[in-house]
Amino acid sequence: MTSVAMEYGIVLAALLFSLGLIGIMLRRNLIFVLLSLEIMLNAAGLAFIVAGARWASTDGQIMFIFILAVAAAEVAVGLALILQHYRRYNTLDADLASKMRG
Amino acid sequence: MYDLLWLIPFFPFLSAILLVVLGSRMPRAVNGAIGAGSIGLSAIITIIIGINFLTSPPEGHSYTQVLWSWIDVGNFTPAISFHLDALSLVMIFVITFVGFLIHLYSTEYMIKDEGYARFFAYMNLFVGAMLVLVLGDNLVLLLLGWEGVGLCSYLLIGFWYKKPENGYAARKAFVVTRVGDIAMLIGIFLLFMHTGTIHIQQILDMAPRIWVEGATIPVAASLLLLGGALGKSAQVPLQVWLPDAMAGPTPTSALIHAATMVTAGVYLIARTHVIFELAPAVMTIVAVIGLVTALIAGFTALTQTDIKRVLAYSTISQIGYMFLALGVGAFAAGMFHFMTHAFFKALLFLGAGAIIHALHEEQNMFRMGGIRKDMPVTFWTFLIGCASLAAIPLVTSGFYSKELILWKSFSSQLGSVWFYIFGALGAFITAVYTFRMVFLVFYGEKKTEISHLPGTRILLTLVVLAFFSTVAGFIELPHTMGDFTLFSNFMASVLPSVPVLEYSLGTEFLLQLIATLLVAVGIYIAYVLYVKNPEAVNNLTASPAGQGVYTFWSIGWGFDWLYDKVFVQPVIFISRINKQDFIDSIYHGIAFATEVLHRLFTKTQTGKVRWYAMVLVAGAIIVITLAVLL
Amino acid sequence: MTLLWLLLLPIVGGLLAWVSGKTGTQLPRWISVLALALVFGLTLQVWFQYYSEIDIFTEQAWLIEFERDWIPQLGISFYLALDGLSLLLIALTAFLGLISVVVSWKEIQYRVGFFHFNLLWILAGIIGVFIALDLFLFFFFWEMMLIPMYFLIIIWGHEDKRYAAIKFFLFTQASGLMMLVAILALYFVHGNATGVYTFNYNDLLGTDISASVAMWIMLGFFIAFGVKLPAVPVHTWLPDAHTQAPTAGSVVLAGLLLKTGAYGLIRFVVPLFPEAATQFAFIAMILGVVSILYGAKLAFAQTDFKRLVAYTSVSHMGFVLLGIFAWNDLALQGAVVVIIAHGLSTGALFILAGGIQERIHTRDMDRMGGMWSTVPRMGTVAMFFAMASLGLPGLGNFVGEFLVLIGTFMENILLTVIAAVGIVAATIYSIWIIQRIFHGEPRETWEMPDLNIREMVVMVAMMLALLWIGLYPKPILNTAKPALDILQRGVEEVRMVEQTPVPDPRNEMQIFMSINQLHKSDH
Amino acid sequence: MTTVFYIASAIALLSTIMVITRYNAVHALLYLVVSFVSIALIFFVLGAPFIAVLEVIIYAGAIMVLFLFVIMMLNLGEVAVQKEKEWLPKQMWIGPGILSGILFVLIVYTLFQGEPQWAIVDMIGPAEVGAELFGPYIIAVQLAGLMLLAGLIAATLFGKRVKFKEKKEKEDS
Repeated sequence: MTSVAMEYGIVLAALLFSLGLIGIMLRRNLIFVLLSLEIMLNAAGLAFIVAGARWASTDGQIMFIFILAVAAAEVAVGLALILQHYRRYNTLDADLASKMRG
Repeated sequence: MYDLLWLIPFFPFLSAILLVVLGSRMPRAVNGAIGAGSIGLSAIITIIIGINFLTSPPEGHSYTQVLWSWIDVGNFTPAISFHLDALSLVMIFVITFVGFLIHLYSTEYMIKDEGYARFFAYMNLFVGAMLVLVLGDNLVLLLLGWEGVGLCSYLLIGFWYKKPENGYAARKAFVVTRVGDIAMLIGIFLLFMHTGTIHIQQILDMAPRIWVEGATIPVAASLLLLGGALGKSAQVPLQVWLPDAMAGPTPTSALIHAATMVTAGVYLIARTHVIFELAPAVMTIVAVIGLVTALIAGFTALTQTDIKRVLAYSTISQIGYMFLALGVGAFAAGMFHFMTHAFFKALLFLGAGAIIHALHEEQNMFRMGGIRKDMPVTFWTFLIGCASLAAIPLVTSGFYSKELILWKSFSSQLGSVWFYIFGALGAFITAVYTFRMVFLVFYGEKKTEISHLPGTRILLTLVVLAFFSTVAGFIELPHTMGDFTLFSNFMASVLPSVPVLEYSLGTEFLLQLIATLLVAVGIYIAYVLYVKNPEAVNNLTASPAGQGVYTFWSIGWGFDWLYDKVFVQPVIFISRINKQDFIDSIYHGIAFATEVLHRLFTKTQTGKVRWYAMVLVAGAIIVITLAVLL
Repeated sequence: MTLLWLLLLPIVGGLLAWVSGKTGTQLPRWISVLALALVFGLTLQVWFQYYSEIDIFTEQAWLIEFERDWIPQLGISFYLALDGLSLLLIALTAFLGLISVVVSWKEIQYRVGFFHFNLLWILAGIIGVFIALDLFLFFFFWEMMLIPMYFLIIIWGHEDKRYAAIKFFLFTQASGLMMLVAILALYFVHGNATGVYTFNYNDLLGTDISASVAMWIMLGFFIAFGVKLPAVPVHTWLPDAHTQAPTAGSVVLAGLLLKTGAYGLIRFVVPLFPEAATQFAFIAMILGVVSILYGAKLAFAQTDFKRLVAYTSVSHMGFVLLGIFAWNDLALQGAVVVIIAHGLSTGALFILAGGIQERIHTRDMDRMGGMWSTVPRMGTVAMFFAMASLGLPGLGNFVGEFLVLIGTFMENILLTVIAAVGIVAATIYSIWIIQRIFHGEPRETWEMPDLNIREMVVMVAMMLALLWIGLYPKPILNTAKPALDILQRGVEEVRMVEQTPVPDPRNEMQIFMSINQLHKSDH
Repeated sequence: MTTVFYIASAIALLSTIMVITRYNAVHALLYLVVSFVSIALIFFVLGAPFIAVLEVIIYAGAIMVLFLFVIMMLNLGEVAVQKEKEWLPKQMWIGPGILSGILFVLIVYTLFQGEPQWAIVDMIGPAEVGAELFGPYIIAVQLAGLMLLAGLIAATLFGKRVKFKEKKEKEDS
């Protein structure tokens, strides 16, 4: 079918991953942190699929399914924690939760 | 009869232990009796054995009694064994006899002192240790006696421990003698290493076969042994402690710092004479040291005001003469002078003690005077002692022994005319300061009242000692007066007779005449300066040069000042600066460093999620770059 | 079996003492006295029983052996064995242990049960160290004696006991770990060299290790024992630990714990690594001399009595180090005698220091002075032990120091001369104690009771022991002789093999020995 | 087909950038949905139709909807957007930007080490994926199930409405 250079796929995944990374380091709002997390997870999934496609093996897709499962569980728990955080501090600022410091 | 030998040192030790343990519980009379009695018993046994030794000498003129084997490791097998021969017989005779008299004297002299039992315990311990030193068959046992004697001198100098300066004098004595002991220790090691045995007799008869004359080992060994002897006998480099040792009670000074301990060095050199003979260079060093000490001590004694310090310096000077005799190879003459010196010096010290007690603890001679009439016995016995010290001819023992030394120093192969000249000069100075002391103490007007006269026991001892310090000289008459050499033939079995160059009788007589003349002039000068016009001395020392010389002499030629600057101050300084042990600060440093690092790292934990994300990414980058680059 | 009893008695005694601590203060004391008396009795019984046989059999090293498998897979066995050297040291342990219990009769009132538990377990650890011959077991006992000592200092210590206890613990623990590494290294080197993985001392004796590796392993052992026997650079824990420990603690610390270091050097360092030890000998002897002089120098700078005595033991242990690495029969015997005599004399000085502190609650010598008149008995006793510590002939220390010096003289003359200067320093600090506390005019008037019966009995016992060693040391020398000969023979073969016959002084010695025989024969 | 791939990837990149830069959470969320759909398209292009569909259903559908619920529950009004502005000053971008830039460069550098790999793409349908999934990876599937269960329990637990006010008084009293 189409001959797409694998590198471009991986490059795309890498780009998305770094964007997600910027998101996490940058945003103080917990929601955005979680969102960036999702982006990174998705980028990883993309890399798997590209590799799977390259070697024509189903492992890539299976890995993606597991990443999906992980992402789902993680989001559920993350959002629940955000709710608790919000109830306690009435704001979504990540820096407030810094009791655990030296 | 000889197997009673071990009893001689045993009695003093036994009574010392008794006094220490039960001393405080028993009345003074009993303590005194035990203290003096034990030495008396030893004296009696010594006399018995002495007579036995003279009449029927044991084979080989020596007797060895082994009590038990002390240590035996490999070929190092010192045993607790006593060796009696002519030399040690003379020594133990003097120690026990003079020791007994001094103990008798101190039973009355120390009667008012609160540490009565303690005093006798230490004195007995001292006599015991001295006897072990003299009778010791091997060098380690000799060292045991040597250090024991040093300890007792420390204990007795610091007897009145209340005053710190006594404590200081005692410490000074112990440390200085200990420095000499270290030299001796190394000497013993050297001898043991090269002869494989520690027994003195074996070393002595092996030495000539192993080493040729002047070989490095005998020279080194004899020099080291000389170091030990100098320390103990207070000769030039290490003589600073003896004058301060006068801080102890007078009987102590009499026994330890006049009669016995200070002559331990003389005994050591006489005992190991074979090694010294193998090193003639060292023999001359001994002679020179003896002479130099005699002169220095003589000059210093001229300027002393305290009666006991005069006697102390005169002791150093007389031992200088003994070293001179040993140095020129006249071992018998040295021992003879030791014997006579023990008598008259003990007499002088005890006399001085009686005087000090009479003038209620006044020791400065310039505040005494005119007690000739009030204390006749003390005066006459003191005079005999001084005569013997100054070596007044024919009538005193000091004359015979000192003449013998001067003659041998002139006539012996190793001797030289210079030895004789300086020796005679020394004799002259001795005469001056001795009679200076007599005139100052007994003549002139009375400055302090007499509190109480000495008791019978003190006078008795003074008289006995006076008798001996005159009679003892007659057993060794020089050629010019009958050539009756009983003492040296007695000693011949142990000490070799010195190779003498042939001189006519006339020269010997001439030299004796010169010496006696010098003594007479000395006495006259002392008379002029201190009796006829006392202010003559002041104008002599008035001029700045005179004053300088006077003070220089009075502080013992500046040795004390020198040692203080060279040794004492640096040691105190070193010990002060590093009180807190700088190595400890290394470990404190480590602890401090960990604390600083800890405080640094806590700053990195800000608790913010984003900060941790950044650190995570930075870490990842570093790892990947490393992976990529390497 | 007796070896096992030697170990079990203090352990069980300790537990009993702790349990009985609930009931009151008297019971634990009597239990520990009983336990230690039994141990002492047992040691003496073993000593008399084997004393006659000791000099006969010199090839078969151990008097009693007790071996059981512990962890066979790793080659670890519960291997206890006793020879002349260990017998002497155990006798010293039992004697000083008994004394430390008697001495702390009045001093310890707070949690007496636990105190005696700790004390007895330290002694058990020390006895274990002296008889364990499986390196793993040795390390086990090495750590076992450390923890209770830490508790002893930190609970019953004096003013800044926390600092001293932790410092003591860190020093010994760190060096102990180094030794563990060394033991394991030796274990593996031996393992892959001979295929047999074992910690047994006798098997490990013969391992041939390359020179550099042997040097490193030897250094691991040396540092551990150097810290315990305070050699100079690593000695700084000693003054603090001694000053802050209670009297019983400092007696055990000075009398016994330092000896485990010396014992380790004799038993493990030199025999296991002969070539490395001979190369290292010169440096170790220099360390010995440095600790003699440095210890003495610091001793007479101190104003605190216990600290002064602590530094004196650094100086005395310098002699032991010197003697061990001179490694000829004179020096080794000397080292053993110094170990025993030092245990007694320093232990006694610590008991005195404790006694004074109990009475006037200070150790500062500047405030003391002229106490001879108030406490004459204590004065004479202190004088006796001060004389012992300066090496007065006729007492134990002199015999040891003389043998060490004469032995070292054979090896290296210069070092011996410098070490001999240490004796003058010893004189200074010993008299310094007497001068500052008992002589001189009293700075503050203390009225305090003199030594009571209990203390006097303890003191007289130690004085008699020192006099006995000083005047008749034959039994001690004969007991230690076969053990030391065997150790020496092991090292000698190796040294003769690899050392080209350079004419060192000892050969000269052989020539003169022959002459010695010569003149002996013709007598 | 390759042009489709490039277009879709461009859209994905753009929308992801928009996600990060938006102040308003809902706008960011919607951009994210767009990004996921474009990525699903890429999957389809790469011959993984099953995964593309899954992506759309679960990622875009389920997870994003969940986010929407939470945002709605927290009813962040305009004030939240205002706050976002102060929380996001311009110079904040530099740090993370540099870091992730370096990371990106590194990954690309490592990629282009070897010679370019041409992807011969052929379709792998759900059948093979299903067979593989329930073949060797059966354990992984069960584990994934367990994990989801754990996630479920955790979410319900954290979600409980705990009155913080009363809890605080209880702790203080």
